[in-house]
Amino acid sequence: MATTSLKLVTIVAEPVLESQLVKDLRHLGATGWTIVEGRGEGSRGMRASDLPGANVRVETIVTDDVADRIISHVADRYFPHYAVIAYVTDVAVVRGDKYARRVC
Amino acid sequence: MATTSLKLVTIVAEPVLESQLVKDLRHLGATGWTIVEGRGEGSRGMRASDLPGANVRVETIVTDDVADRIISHVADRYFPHYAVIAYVTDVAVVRGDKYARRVC
Amino acid sequence: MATTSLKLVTIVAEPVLESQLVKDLRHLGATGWTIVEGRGEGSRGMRASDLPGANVRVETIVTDDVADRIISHVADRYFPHYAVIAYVTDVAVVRGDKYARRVC
Amino acid sequence: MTGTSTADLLAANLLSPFVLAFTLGVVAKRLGSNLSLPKDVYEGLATYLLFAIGLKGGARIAQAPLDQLLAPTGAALALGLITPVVAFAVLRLAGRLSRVDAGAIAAHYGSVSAVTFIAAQGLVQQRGDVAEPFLPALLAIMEVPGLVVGLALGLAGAGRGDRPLRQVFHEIVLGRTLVLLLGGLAIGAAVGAERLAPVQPFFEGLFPGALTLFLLELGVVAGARLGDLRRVGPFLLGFGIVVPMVHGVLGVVLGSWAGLSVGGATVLGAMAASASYIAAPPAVRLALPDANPTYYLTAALAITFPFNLIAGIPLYYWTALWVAERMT
Amino acid sequence: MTGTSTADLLAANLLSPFVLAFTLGVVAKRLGSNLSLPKDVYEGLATYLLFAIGLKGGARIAQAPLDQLLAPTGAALALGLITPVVAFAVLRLAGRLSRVDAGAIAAHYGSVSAVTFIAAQGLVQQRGDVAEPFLPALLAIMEVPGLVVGLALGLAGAGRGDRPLRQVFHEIVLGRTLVLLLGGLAIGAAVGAERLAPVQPFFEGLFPGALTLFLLELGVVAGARLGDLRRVGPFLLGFGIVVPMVHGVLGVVLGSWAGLSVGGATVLGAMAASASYIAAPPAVRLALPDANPTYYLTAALAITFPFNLIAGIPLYYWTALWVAERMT
Amino acid sequence: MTGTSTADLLAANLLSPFVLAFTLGVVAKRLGSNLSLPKDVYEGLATYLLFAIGLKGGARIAQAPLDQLLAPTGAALALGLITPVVAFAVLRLAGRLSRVDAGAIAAHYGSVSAVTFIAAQGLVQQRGDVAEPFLPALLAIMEVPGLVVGLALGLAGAGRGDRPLRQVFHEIVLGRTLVLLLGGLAIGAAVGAERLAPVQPFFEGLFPGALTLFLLELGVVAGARLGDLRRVGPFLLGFGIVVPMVHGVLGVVLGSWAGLSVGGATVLGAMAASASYIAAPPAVRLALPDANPTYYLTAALAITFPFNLIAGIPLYYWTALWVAERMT
Ligand SMILES: Nc1ncnc2c1ncn2[C@@H]1O[C@H](COP(=O)(O)O)[C@@H](O)[C@H]1O
Ligand SMILES: Nc1ncnc2c1ncn2[C@@H]1O[C@H](COP(=O)(O)O)[C@@H](O)[C@H]1O
Ligand SMILES: Nc1ncnc2c1ncn2[C@@H]1O[C@H](COP(=O)(O)O)[C@@H](O)[C@H]1O
Ligand code: NA
Ligand code: NA
Ligand code: NA
Repeated sequence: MATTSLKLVTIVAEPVLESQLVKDLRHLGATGWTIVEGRGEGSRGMRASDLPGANVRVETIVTDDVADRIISHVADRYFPHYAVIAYVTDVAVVRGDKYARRVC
Repeated sequence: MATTSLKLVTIVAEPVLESQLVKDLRHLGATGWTIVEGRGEGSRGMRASDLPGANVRVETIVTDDVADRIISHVADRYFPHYAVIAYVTDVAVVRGDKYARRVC
Repeated sequence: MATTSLKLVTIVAEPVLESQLVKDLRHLGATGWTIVEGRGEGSRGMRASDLPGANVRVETIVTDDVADRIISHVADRYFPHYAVIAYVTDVAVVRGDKYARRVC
Repeated sequence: MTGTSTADLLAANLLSPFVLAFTLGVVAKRLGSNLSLPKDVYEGLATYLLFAIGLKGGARIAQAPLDQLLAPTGAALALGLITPVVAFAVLRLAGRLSRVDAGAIAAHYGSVSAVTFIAAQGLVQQRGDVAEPFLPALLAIMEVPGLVVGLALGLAGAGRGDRPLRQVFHEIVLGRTLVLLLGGLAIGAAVGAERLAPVQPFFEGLFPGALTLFLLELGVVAGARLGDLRRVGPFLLGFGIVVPMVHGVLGVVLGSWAGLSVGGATVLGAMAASASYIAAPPAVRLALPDANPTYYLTAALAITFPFNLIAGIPLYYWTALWVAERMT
Repeated sequence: MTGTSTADLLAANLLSPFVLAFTLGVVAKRLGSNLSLPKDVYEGLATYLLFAIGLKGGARIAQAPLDQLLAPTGAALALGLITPVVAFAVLRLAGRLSRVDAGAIAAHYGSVSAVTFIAAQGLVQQRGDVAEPFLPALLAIMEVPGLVVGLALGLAGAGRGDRPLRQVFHEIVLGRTLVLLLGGLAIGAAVGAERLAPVQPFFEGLFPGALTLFLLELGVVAGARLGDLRRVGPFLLGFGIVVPMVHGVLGVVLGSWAGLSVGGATVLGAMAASASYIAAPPAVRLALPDANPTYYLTAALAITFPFNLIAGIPLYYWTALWVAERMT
Repeated sequence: MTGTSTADLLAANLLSPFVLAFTLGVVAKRLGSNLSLPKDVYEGLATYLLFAIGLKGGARIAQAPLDQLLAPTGAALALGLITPVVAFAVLRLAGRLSRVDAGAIAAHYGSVSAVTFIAAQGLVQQRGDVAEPFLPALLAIMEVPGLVVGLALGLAGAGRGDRPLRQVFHEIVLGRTLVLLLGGLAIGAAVGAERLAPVQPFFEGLFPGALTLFLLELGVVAGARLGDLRRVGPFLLGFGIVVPMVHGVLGVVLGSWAGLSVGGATVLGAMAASASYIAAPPAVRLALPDANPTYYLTAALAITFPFNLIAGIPLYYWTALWVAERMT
């Protein structure tokens, strides 16, 4: 089956950031995202939640340049202040055009 | 440690499809799957759920040809009618024989 | 944006193992992890839970050698007795130094 | 019944904690509040309400002579067969909707909203009336054909075989709603009112309050759909009010004619008038995936449910009183 | 007690909302229904039930002279030590199971099912009797050795050291079940019945109804295990019925001999007869991972629990009456 | 009031199910128990408690002459403006904390802990007193400026503009706490005590028990923070006890002076003394991300909340009695 190579950007963040992050993703060119709730620990300890360690795991499949824009934005805007990580994986999708807002 | 290269197929779908999808996976040769519940948005907006946007995220580690069969099937059977995405990642697993129903 | 190549190790395991697994991860050199709850089926059927099939999905981003240590450990210590799988994916992260306990 | 005008009834109904809690949920959502009951609590409340309604009916069912059951059963069955056809015809002929969209909506209006049923029981009780104890069984009898006929109309000619229909049939009959209602009914009847007494502080005493909390959350869910009102257009808005009134009055008349009390006829009318938004949507999604969910969810949840809760149920009650007067 | 035959007791017990709700859950599951309480609600109900039982005992504990505590404590401890050994011997000698499997099952039958305990309290109360208020403390005293002895038998010779045993000991003593029962007991005793009054509509009034809902879900869980009955074979089926009867009668006799009332001896018997399926499984899974979970889960949840709920508890009650008559 | 010494009050308060359930949660957590209410149940209980408090006030509000509202409203507003400034000054001058940390903590002590408010209502009721029905509205009036002023102090000079402040303002006003309290108040007032009667077994009868269960879990959460006490140091420990006393006494005095009853002044004092740990933390996290959450969470939840629950509320009550005596 013919597939397209795209980037899967995963962001794990404090729950208070969810709505802002989703707005940012849409604005930076993502056409969709999937969120699951989880918990975790990292290099920064405590977070502002009754449920210590609760976080949201946001995934978005995007084109290479959108992926780059997203991780730059997350690194600039959130890393210095919030408990957030972001990483990128290569994925193969069917019907790749679904994931690009414009021609790329 | 010796590892085997396999495919991780991830399907994000409306909750009503879960039981059918799992049946399909088993039928197409997957030996296991992991499901987490999440929410999301994509190019198709509204779905049939009191909880708008709720979906299930199904992962299955399979051999290359099974991966191909799964994404073809999902693309044919579900993409035209339902809110579903599917993508494939390369993974390295220990004890790779666990993930193949027969020799491949 | 400059990124570092690291390994994402994912472990899907029975819930009773969670606290022990997290201890092991820390001990083997992981600097963080993210856990989500899910359910699944695999080659071993039944597990000890009122909720048959419930499991935890633990993700940790680590350096190559830590990844190797983790999957060796999981393969030795848990595979023979428990319902557990583990797999490794390549990921690109921003600020890679965050994921290494010491220089590597 | 002197003095019980529709206006009085409406006013009394509007100031009930049920209607106001629903309204609070809608308003909070529309203003952008994050107010929401956790999913598990909402599901737990739904389970509780359905089971409690069943138990309550069961405990009183011994008092209902069995020969009184036949005619109401026929009425419920007839309503389950007629209401989706009426809805489908209106949607196709007046609304010019596609076959799948019309079938999907018809399936919702053929099946029964358990919460509307419960709210109708509440109003009837508040007026000092009682509905026959076997009404939860009638819900089941109306629900199954109502949903299946709607789906069949939507599927006709689609060439997808009857596989979805059979699967859907299975899912409705064994779905949570019917299992809890009928299971509760059977347990209540087997145990009897006296031995049920120790569990009644839970199942009876808490019922109105738990319903209030449930409606608060249902208001939030409906509020989220209100934004789609513009997208569905004026036809569906009218449909979601007029068709329930027709179905409701038909239900009241058939129920009264079948010998139901004023309370029972009111509740039967409310059942006919209601559109399911818990049981129907997943069944419709599976069987008619190409129907637009915005249409049926918005119509059922954001138009018809509030209409019935606020104005419909009092209207059916008033109709039942009116019919009862004419018949004696 | 004239006229209280086992048959009467059984019939009365069968028609209780508790047994019927459990049955509804089993039947729904077996028919393929998706009926199920959400996980969080199920866990919340379990917390509520355990804490309520503790509070209730605590509020009445002042009325229990402390010197009456010694003999029952000894009886509970003895039962905690004997029952896993009996179970293990039967499994090894008559059933020819492997050491780990026998140990895993013995740990379940040594420990106590809190829900069986609660159901026994319910039946006793229904018969107009009362159990001594300190029984929740006896549950703790029986649970810990019961589970640990079973695990030790399974581990012996496995060469895995005593690390798992110590960890498991820690987990049982600090597990939710004991903390809620003992914590509730302590709070109830400290606060006293009078100052507890405002919280009693919640903790006492709702108790039977909440237990009914909990048993509905437990029925669903047990129903899911019923399919494994064939896999575990006739030996375990017999084991799951006969051994509880032996343990139960032993518990009643020891309890009566230790001075417990008819109600108290019944509950002690039910505790000894019961097999844990909430606290034991994770402990066993950790310490004896190579034991087959199908065996112990099916035996405890799909065989012994329903047996005790339906027939065992009435039997222990009848035995306690019989013993009490002989002793006076 | 003869004989109602602070010591008596303290002792009575200590032996309440509320305080002891909280203590059980703390102790269980510190010992390493896994005891914990499921998240959805905890959230569901919070929703229930807030809505119930609102309804209860609303049902009695008709009895409160409106002209009695003005002065207490002014008092609440003043407290909302003064308390964060006092806290901020102490933190900066005596504690030498950074501006953002001081602002973050001040925002917590400016806003109101709904559970402390509820617990104060409970104690007042237990003493046979009643607080004015409109107090939930005063909570809203104090909460908004209290939180906003604290944040503004922390942000001043940070050059981040007022975007966060506006967003936070929106989130507080439409947050669950205020919507449920004010919504409940409005519904209670509209429906009136009589028509509210059917829902009262749920919203009033269960209230104390539900609060007990909620406090058990809150104890678990606070217990998890206790380990951080060492990290925050003696200054914050003292701050978390002394500043609430100052705010509490100020609240009582202002409230009495504004014409509130002894019960009402106690509750107003408890509100002023309390530090929010549900509504404030996310707002502060968003607006002042560089403040250390360990400081504000530990101070609010592990120091000030237990202090108020155990000693503060009885103290404010005693102060209110004392002031009332001097004033007449
Ligand atoms: N090495 C890691 N692997 C996986 N998840 C991580 C890792 N480090 C941090 N996280 C996740 O990111 C969240 C924030 O991390 P941090 O900013 O390091 O405190 C944590 O709560 C974890 O869920
Ligand atoms: N680009 C994307 N990245 C990640 N998840 C997506 C993306 N697009 C869609 N999804 C997920 O797939 C579901 C269905 O998408 P759609 O069919 O586009 O409405 C959504 O609810 C999301 O959970
Ligand atoms: N092929 C697979 N793909 C994805 N997840 C799997 C697979 N096999 C097993 N799992 C997960 O790992 C858990 C344990 O598997 P097993 O040890 O094979 O019983 C299952 O419950 C699944 O959640
Ligand atoms: Na209908
Ligand atoms: Na036992
Ligand atoms: Na305050």
